[in-house]
Amino acid sequence: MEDMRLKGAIEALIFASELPLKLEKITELLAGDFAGEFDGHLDKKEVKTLIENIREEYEDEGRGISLLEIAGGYQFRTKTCHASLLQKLRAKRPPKFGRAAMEALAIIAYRQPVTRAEIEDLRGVDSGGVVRSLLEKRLVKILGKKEVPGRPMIYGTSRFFLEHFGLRDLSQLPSLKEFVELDENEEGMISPLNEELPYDAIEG
Amino acid sequence: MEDMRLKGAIEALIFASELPLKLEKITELLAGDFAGEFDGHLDKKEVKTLIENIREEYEDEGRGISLLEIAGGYQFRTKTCHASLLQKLRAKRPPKFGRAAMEALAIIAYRQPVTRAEIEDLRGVDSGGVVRSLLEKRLVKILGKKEVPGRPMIYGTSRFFLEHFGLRDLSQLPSLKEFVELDENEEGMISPLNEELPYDAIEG
Amino acid sequence: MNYQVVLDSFEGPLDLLLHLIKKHELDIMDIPVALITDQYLKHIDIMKTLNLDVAGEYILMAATLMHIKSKMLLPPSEEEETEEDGGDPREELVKRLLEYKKYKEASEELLSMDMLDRENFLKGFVEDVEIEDSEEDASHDVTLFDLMEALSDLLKEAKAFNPHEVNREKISVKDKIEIIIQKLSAEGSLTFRSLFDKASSKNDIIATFLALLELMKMKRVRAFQGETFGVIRISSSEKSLGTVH
Repeated sequence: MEDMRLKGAIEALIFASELPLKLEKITELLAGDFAGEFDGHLDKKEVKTLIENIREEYEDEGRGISLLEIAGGYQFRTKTCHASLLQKLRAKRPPKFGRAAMEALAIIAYRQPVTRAEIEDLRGVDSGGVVRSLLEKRLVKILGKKEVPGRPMIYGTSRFFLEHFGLRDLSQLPSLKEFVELDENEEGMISPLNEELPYDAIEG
Repeated sequence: MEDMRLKGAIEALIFASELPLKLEKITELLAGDFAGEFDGHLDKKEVKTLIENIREEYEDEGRGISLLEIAGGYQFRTKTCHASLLQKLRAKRPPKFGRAAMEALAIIAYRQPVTRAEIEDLRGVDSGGVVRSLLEKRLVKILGKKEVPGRPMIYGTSRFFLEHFGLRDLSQLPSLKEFVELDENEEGMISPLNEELPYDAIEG
Repeated sequence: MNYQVVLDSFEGPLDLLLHLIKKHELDIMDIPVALITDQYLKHIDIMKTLNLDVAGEYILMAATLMHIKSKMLLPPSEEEETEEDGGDPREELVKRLLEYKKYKEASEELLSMDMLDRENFLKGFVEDVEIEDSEEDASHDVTLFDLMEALSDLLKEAKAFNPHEVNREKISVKDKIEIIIQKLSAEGSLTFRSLFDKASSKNDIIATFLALLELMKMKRVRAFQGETFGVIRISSSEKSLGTVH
């Protein structure tokens, strides 16, 4: 069965990759390796279908791993239901975020590209320290400088941010809850952000 | 199904473990996590049966990974048949040792504990350089000093040696001739481990 | 020399206002400015008493609140012409608070998402076995505001107090740091109150409090509470590493 070998190859590739593996990369690697068999014509759609098959198989209750779409690629991760067990296995403790850092991170995530001054306006407090610590944790990166007097840095979230929070892309961020004055108990939803961010273009 | 959840938990543990995970350790972790359900009486045999189930499932042709018994524990590794594909994925190829180093490694593996003088006697050439490089690659470790005049170092293979060559224990070593040839078609196994990292620190 | 504690990553004035609104169960759309200004200034006073580095932002907000309060006292007819359609003087502040609240809540939501190495784990690879001096559990760390309120309760119970007579040179914060460490190493974790000896003077209370802040800043101790506005407990960061909830 050709499909079976292909499927196995896809699983092995995603498993062995250190970073989430993109569909294009998987297709390219497979087309090279199975060259004789496809005349170099391996369709991305075909590969995608096989990936979906694999993903479904891992959904089974008896499986402890799932195949996720993270930062535009595919990656195996353990299922959330086994978190406490795995925390016992791992010596390292999960990274901890202070509240101030998380506030700044949320503002950067939803309002990017954003300057430090804009973050400070929103938080009402100096945010140089927390922005620096987010940069150190690689959750945030400098996108460039704003073409205004003083040329301040502009910040955005990194690819690692997506990986850390298990997001396929920024559109998967939870919606911001907008306070609506008229309906007392109802909170309006606002689309998280303009999804046209040149995310990958910026990604170095 | 309790068994299903347990099976998933086992899969997640082996997947996430940094080193091959021993049956005892798996049982201990599970007994702790599923405490309420087993009254702390989780049988090693039961766990072993589930591991065997998982192993069989991965044998399927459509799977690219297999569950192996390595260095006395369990670990997932990509199947040998996908080796050439995976090497293309990896920017860093697995270390090539060269014939001299493989000879020295074979001598150490089969004759351990062994001194450098004994290696040099057998090979007929100075072997200080290759032994040092094997130590640096953590395939070989110092076992101690020999109680003879000059107190020379004695060497043996490391746990990482077993992992790198996918051996459960030293009794699985192939014949000497086969072993030296392993390096030539070393595509064999792609270890899921990042081989740059300090093993021995963890090995204790 | 005065003992100066700078807490750089603590919340700002907007957070303090939200804290007060929540605590007093106020309607954010109809804030009683007199009450909130009063409460806000009390907090600033405590911070000053503690010789905390009260950031300029806090002072600016205090001025803003007092400005709004004074405007609220004016009859609407005497409102200046420049104020378009005699709008609610609180409007600007409420807008800022709502905007800030939106992101604060978003940050809480982010924190509750599945995170790598917390809920989901990657294929194992060897990493440095180092235990970070941090942890996350069901309880949450208290804010500076919570601590200040607890302090203010303690001070109320102690004898009459004049901040200008506080002589910090006499009671060494360094000594208090030693005492707290000793208590914690004997007990593991303590309630906030049990850090303070009964019938201690106000100077003493303040010195202990400053010592606690200093230890928190050095990340040697952690203050947390099981629920919002619950009992504050202090534990040693070094000791609590093993526990996972």
